[in-house]
Amino acid sequence: MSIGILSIIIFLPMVAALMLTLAPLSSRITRNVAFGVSLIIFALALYIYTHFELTGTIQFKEFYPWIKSYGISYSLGIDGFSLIILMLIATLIPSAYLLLWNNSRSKSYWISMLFIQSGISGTLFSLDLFLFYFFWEAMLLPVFMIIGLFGSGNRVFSTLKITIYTIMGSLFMFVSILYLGVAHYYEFGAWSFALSDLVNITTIAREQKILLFLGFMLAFAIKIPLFPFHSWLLQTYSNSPTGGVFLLSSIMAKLGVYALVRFMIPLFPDLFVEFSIYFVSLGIFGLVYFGIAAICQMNIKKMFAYSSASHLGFITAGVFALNVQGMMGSAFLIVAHAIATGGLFLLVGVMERHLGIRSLSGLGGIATKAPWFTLFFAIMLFCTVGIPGTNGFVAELLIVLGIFHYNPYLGVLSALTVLVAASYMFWVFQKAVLVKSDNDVSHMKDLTLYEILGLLPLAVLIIAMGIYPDLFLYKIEPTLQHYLIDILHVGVK
Amino acid sequence: MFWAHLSYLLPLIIVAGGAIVLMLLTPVNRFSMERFSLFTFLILLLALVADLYYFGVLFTAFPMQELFSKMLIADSYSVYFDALILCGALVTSLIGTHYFQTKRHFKKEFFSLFLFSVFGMMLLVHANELLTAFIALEIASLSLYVMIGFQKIHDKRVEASYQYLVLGSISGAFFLLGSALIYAGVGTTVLGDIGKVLDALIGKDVSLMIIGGTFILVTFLFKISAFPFQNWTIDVYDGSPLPVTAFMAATFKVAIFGFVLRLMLIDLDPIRDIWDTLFIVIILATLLYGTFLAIIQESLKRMLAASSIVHTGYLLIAFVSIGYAGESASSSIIFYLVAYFLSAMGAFGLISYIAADEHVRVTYEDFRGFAHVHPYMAAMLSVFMLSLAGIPSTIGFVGKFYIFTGAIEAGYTFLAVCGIVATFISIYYYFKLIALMYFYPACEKEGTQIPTLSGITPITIGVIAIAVIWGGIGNTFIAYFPGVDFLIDTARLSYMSLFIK
Amino acid sequence: MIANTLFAYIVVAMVLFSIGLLGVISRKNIFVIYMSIELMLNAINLIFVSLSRYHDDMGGQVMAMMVIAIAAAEAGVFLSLIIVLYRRKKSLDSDIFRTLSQKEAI
Amino acid sequence: MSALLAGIVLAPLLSSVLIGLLYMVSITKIPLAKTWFTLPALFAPLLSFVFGVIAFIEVYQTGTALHFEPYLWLGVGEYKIYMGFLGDKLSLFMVIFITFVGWLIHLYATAYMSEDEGYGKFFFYFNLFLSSMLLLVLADGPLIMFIGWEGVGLCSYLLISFYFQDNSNVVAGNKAFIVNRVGDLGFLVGLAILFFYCGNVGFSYENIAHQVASMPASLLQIVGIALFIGAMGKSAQIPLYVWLPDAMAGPTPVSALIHAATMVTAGVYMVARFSFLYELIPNVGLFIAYIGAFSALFAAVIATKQSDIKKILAYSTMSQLGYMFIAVGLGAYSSALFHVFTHAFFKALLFMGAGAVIIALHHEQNIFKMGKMRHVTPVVYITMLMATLAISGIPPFAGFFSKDEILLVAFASGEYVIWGIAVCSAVLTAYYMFRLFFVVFEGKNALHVNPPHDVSWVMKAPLVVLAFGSLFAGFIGLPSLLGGSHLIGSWLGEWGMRGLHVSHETEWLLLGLNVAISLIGIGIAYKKFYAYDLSRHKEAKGIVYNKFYIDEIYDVLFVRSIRKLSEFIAVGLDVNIVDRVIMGMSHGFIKLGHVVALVQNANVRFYALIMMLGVSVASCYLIWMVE
Repeated sequence: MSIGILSIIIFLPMVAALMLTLAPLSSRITRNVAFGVSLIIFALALYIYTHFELTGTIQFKEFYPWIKSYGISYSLGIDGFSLIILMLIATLIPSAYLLLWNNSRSKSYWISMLFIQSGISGTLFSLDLFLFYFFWEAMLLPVFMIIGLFGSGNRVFSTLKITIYTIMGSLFMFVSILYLGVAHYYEFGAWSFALSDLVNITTIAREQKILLFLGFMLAFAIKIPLFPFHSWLLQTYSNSPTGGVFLLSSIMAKLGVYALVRFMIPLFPDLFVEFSIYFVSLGIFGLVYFGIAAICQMNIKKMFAYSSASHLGFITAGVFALNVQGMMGSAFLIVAHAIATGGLFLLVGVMERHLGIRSLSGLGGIATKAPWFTLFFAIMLFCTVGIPGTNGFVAELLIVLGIFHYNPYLGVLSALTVLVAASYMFWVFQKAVLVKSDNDVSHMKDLTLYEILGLLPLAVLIIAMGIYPDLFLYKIEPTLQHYLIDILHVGVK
Repeated sequence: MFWAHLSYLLPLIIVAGGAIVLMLLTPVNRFSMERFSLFTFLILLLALVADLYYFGVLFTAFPMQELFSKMLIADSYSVYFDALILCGALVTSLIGTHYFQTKRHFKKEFFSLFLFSVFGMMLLVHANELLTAFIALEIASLSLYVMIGFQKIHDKRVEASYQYLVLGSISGAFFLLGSALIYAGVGTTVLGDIGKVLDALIGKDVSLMIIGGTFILVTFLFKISAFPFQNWTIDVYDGSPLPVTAFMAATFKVAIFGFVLRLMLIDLDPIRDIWDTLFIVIILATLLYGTFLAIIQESLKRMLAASSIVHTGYLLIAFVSIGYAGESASSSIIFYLVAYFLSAMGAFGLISYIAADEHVRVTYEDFRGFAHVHPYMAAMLSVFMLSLAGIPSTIGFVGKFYIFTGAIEAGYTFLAVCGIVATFISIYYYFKLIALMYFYPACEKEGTQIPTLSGITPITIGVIAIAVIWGGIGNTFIAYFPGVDFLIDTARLSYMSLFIK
Repeated sequence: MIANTLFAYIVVAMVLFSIGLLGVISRKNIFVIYMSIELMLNAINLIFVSLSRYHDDMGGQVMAMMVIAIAAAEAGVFLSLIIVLYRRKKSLDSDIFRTLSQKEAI
Repeated sequence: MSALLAGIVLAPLLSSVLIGLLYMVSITKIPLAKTWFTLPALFAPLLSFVFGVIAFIEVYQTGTALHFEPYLWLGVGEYKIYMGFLGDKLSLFMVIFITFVGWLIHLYATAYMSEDEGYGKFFFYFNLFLSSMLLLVLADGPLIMFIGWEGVGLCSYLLISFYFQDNSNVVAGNKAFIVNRVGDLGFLVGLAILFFYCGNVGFSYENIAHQVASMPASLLQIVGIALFIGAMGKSAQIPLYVWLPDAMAGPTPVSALIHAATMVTAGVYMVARFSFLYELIPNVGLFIAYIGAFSALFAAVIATKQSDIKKILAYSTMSQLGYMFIAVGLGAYSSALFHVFTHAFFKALLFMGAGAVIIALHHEQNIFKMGKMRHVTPVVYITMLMATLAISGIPPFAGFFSKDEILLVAFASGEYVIWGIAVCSAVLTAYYMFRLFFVVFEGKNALHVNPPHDVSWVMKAPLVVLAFGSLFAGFIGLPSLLGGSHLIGSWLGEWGMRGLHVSHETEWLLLGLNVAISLIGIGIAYKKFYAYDLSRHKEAKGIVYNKFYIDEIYDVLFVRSIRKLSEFIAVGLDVNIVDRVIMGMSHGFIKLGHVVALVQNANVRFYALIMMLGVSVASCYLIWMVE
């Protein structure tokens, strides 16, 4: 049978990884192969992007039956929202490879990266909830490995912690999925776990529905993470290796938001509308809470961990704002923040490699030694803070407008975003990069050509998306409108 | 006619005959231990082949009625379970070979006992009458008692055997008492007839039946080590030789379920719902107790024993949901038995392979940095752990999926949630092993004792590992190759055969 | 008339059974434990026999025979095991065989 | 034709990008000669200036504003925001003097920065700033304006912390940026409210102008205040002024261009831009005027005691901005812009003069360590004198006319309190400016660390030009009273002067009064500081010298408290509660497991007991059920 392009995107890294595991190759070759794979996937993604039609529908569908007796199928497809994230992954991961070029001597590092990539793509494309859950959890294993094998500090503890924590959430989602499947069976007399079928269920009582909603929400809230499910965040981010933290922060966290939109809106439109107020508030609370918590962090990775948590709270708030501005803003901020945070973590990784320290107290005066480093650091930082001319600004603006549309008072609060990030980001820039201190940073080297090549596309994207956002937005607008129709037929208060 | 009937019982006959032959051959010195294990293997293989003749065919019959007068039954159900038991036995004998060769104090009789217990289990599945079942149970158990205590130079072995013997006989006595009461109630102990009479009795006083059924369930719960009859499990599993542990944990459970499902579905069906509340309590207690014990264990063997209690809890979840979602629940039980059987077999087998030296207590700590010395073994062990934990892409996940789906279908969402909670706690003690194996540098004492991969045992374990993975992701992409679908369909088939009148 | 006697028989059997069970629990000596188990089995035999009289079919009798046979087999295993146990610890106190307890395991 | 507007913005932008690239190349690979940077840096503003003039003439002839919309910037649902440029009288008026003064300051900077190794970087930022400022001015619609608005903030951050090795500079930069952000917060809120009342028909000024009439007045007031908060931040008004004095950490041309001539006036420009909105809410206007008045006085008072030359100038800037806000608040936009115009000249001149002095004295900024400069740098002396006269409001210098007009407006619109405050600060202005002037140029027996030298002509030339500017700029807006035609007012059309109902007599009276009070101020300064003996100078003390301790108060109030809060959250809540709950649960579970494990005592009889209990409980339950 014919293998669709999406399947290729999913399984190419996996197959490559398996082969590399068995083949007795050196780490260098493994890395180069992995890089090549990521480039191929970038090409495929570009193909999809160009051939993607501007309709709200799901495209590039693939469907094979899997476990017939329970109507479980291997069905893939993408819509505008997943397209954006696909492009994100396809662009970010090659850059990441370039940045990590000399990071690890070990094969399994690159192999885990490959596995993670395919897991992510699988989660992104699956239209069948069973399949989605399948990838959602399978994705966790390589993360578990990469943190445990290459992490620093108390890595085993933190990797166990994130694994158990995340699985706890996803298991509750699992029950909810099963419940939906059974409900479908009772209503229509046939088993199915396909999203398109499950949305038709009408027989679930409200109380159960709320429980199911929360079941899903728990999984996503832990992944994102929302307050108060974030306590895995700090140790994990500060102990995991650069590649791992890069993937965690800039892609996996976003998958939580993605799944939120992708599955919650079609499945529970009414509850989505009903509870939106709580989650918008929670998101904004997270924005402020994590933002303030970030200020006093001395460990640069922990600070960025908090900062990304704070942004993700903001993104969530935008998603729940129930209007096109908010959603589009969230989609845009997903991209912007993924690029910026990813870039920042990669840069911190470079710094760590040269200096071996990531505590602010041990840094300072890097700028004079590494101007390119400083340049890129500054661009990423401005994007995070949301300076106009970067895509971060556009995104935050849209979300603020969206939340204003949703509820003016929350809107005013959400406008705090212009302050939150600035309050600590500039400080860390001053402390770590600019100001000369008596710490010895003589080992700091400027970025190599590879690293510059890796960061250049990201920087260009940041600026381009900031100057001409519409060029990037129009692809997803139909999809988001489509989701909104889902909501609006329930009626926004 | 006679031969046709004979062919139904062929597997039984082969195993029993083989057992007797082996027993007779023990004095002959020309045959070494290796020979004996080979014979055992061949006999089991033969039986399996004979069994597969009827595999996947929907039928039911009472072979040699004039001889056994409906005391034995042969239907797709029993054939299916025979297949499982025989596979279990085969795998046990395969992973056992290395163990029995390295360990001394194993005499040749061991193998004949082994075959006898296999025979007992198969008989249990074929039994269509309570006392026959009891006899079968005792045949299986008695030989197991001896197998456990076989190396009588070790305190652990002997005491385990003693413990199991005492408690096992008590539970056996309960079984007898139960069947006696049922006999008192309906005047017969033949399964089909009990059901008929019971249907007739509906509305009248059936308390005798209920009490009788309860006592039989006591035995059932004891053998599958459910609360409050679970205490022996950890000690006995810990005390017995690893292959025997694997055999008990995986295969014996299959047999017991084979009989009790039959009893429950055919005969005690009208009064089953009496026990539901009881079972819910038992399930919660079992899950909780198993989790508590599993999470604190140092020794892997005990951890696996404790976790087997937890898995019993999962199985019971499906067992209660039979009442409302009969087909999917019972087929989910069967599938989960397969899943657990594969994973546990693999895990125990691999550990028994690693624990070459009798005196090394196989603990978590012993596996520190194991992966850097023996990557392949570590990988396999991780696969089994993942499967036991029910992580996607392993058969354990699919098994859990069936169980919980069945539970929710039967309206026991609450139980499903409890099962989920137990599952994610179990992640801790399964992943701890993986973490220890991979995330720590190898300590020097590894690698010296552990044999390198060679011989039949590692191959078997490798095959099991692949089967575990295949069971998780396997599907009908590849035509004519049994995948998840195939397993669950045959399970359904065997379930249906129970109701052929 | 017969029913009452049957009732009496069953009561006796039950009493014996309970005595057996309590014996297992309360007595330390392994022999006594074994004997209590035998007592339980025989109590059940009593039930079977009386029932067969009551239902008047021979099945009950046969079952009793079977049980006796099985009890004999069990006796074989049990006695040999008792010998082994005695060899190991030179004692028949059931409480001293505690190697497998959780405390020992850790 | 209208594409010129884009050109005006693009020219500096492109040149800055070019310079930036060249700079990165020069520091990594081959070091380049200064001219590589100088040429584009000087060419770009000139080009913008030329474009601006052309557009100006165009508009002057046709009388209709230029519109240019290259592309759809952001289209969400029915809300469409175009990247639009608007070249009307107001914006082009701004463009011209920004580009002109900007170009002069660039020229000056080429000399000022010539020894600096960050030469290229400086012009990279400088051009970037110019383009954002021009975008701010030319933008058609508040959103696009906001881009420029924040862009200038960013550039000022970059330029303040230009010498980033030194902590204090970076801190000053952060302070400037974050305080500006506080303003932006307000601006954003106002913007968002506007957006949802008038966004759906397009978001250019004229759309909004059409829509605002239909908005409820209360909301309008909120919007007005919110926007003005933004202005406070940018234009350093009470209470968001604290960044401006510290911003002097940057190189002097920066202070001249950004913190005197252009950026800080953005607030005034914005309010003028939104005149159609503020026309509707006069009470908010009054509020603005009061804020302006108080800022003017406050800054003037502080300035009297400062000893750092640039800080004095900074405070004087703040106080002049206060004047401008008085004017806009009272609806006299043309007067405000007139003052912006004149102020741009003389303040830039002052700063550049100060810069020249500083250079001449090898980066000495304390006025009491200067003195005698008259003989060292005569050109600077003359030009500075003119500028000082201008700012003190002595006819016929530029400052006189604009300031007089503002005072007149304040008086005429009956706000005598404001008028009084303004007059007082006028006195103070004259006083502290001449204090500075006398001390620096006439101060006796100065003890220079190392002998001062004259500065190059590249630096002096702009001074001279600006000096002429500050001499004649005033005549553009010559009031009708003095036979002038009040060009600016008439040019600015709708921003023009409303009729003032004051008789010529009062006007003459006020005019005389202004001159008088300025002379008084100068007199006091002369008395105290002419030929001031620097050797006997002792550092001032007291609350005024310490700027009323505002910085310290802010520090305690915001910075420290937020750090405390942050520590509380990060440690108190996150670690000790959120995490501890979860970890505690798991640990407790394991402990409990150890307790449960005691059941596993391997005693057969005990197990049997448990079994029996289980069976009996089960049986009892069943019997109870069957009953």
